[in-house]
Amino acid sequence: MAVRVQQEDFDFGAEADAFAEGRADAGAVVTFTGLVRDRPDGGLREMEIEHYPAMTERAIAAIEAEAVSRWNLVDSLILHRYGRLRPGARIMMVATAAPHRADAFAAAEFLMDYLKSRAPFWKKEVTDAGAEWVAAQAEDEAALGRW
Amino acid sequence: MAVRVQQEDFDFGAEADAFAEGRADAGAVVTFTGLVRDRPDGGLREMEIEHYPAMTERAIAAIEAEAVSRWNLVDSLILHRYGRLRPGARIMMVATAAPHRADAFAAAEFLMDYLKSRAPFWKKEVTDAGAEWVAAQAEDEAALGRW
Amino acid sequence: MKLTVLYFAWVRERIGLPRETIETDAATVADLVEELRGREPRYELAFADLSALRVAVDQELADFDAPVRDVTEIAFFPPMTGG
Amino acid sequence: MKLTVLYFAWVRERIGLPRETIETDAATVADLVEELRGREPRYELAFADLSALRVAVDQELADFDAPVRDVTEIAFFPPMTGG
Repeated sequence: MAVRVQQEDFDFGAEADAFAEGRADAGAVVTFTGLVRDRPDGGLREMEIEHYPAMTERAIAAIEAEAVSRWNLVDSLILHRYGRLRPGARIMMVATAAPHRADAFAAAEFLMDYLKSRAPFWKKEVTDAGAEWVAAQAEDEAALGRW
Repeated sequence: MAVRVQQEDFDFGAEADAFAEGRADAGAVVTFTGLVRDRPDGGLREMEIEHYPAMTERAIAAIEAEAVSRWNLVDSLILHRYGRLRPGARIMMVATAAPHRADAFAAAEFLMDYLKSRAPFWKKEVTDAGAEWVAAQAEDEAALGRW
Repeated sequence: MKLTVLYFAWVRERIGLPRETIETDAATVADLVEELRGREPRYELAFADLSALRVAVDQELADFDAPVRDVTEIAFFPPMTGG
Repeated sequence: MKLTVLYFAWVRERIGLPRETIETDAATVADLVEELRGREPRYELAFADLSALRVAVDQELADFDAPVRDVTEIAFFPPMTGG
């Protein structure tokens, strides 16, 4: 189990590989990676991610502990960046390893749903026209209801 | 969209990285990796994966086409090995990229459910006590019902 | 009519060969299975329980009542266990 | 009682500072919000719609009726948008 919150970029392939490597106890490894999505008009200059440092790691660790208590996992990893990111840049990743694929998938989706709405990060989109805070989506809040 | 069926090992990290790299159109990338899981008693010597070469790629391509028609995906990758594999070795991976995470997750789970029960692969476990074909699980067949 | 018939996994092991060419007048896959069953005990054993078997006709999954006319390749195997 | 109060995202921008120390006798978070609203228009603007705000008390998500007694840090921010 690991949680990292950092400004620096991370090497998705190397992280995914190290996480999955030689897990004879697992069988199933799921990763999710979130990238900075450009606006449909291609006009995104950058995305700024603000966070609440004193709260972030403990909030994520609590979400992870909940996942571990619900599913049969052998490991998990949560990595989230903050700062100013370009379109296409990596924002975050989660990885789950489990004996069975259903657990690995469910835990990864649960982690994503909770990170999205319960970890103290806020995104701001900067375009040539100005900057705008990303609004929370009703569907993201609704997604929590399924767990 | 890509399908590869091969005997050789693959570099999960490099594949995952190349798949996710710079996708300003995607936002969400999900990967699943299946590894050879050891038996609870640690007695698995190897897993042999047999397949039906003339049918495999077209069966997988049909499953992939179905996923593309159901979800808003910008790309997908399916890679499956055959031959003799050690515990912990990589068997296969799928990757999906989508503008929204719900599509990326659903498509990856759909691909896994169908690959499991509709692509012509058969697993045999070899232990010191002998060799045994892995039986299909009722839950794997049942999983298809949700799509 | 000449057909290539393929066997995979334990079907292949029970019959003792991976493929063979068969001359048949079977109308459906089920008819072909009946014919094969009558050949030798190893075929009877392999085809003892059709519910444990799957069939592909020209590399597409099919039912046992699928017609065999104009077909070039039929494969028998247990339920798949990939992924 | 002395409290550290933090603001994030557009709450920080509207109030114009990321944190401040506040001397208060508020019993609940809602009381503290009322106090802040009365200070200056920029606070009134930031706290205009409580349904658009979230609060953390000592780094745990809390409700607006949470007690403030023995608390050292309260943070106000919009709904999170991580992931």
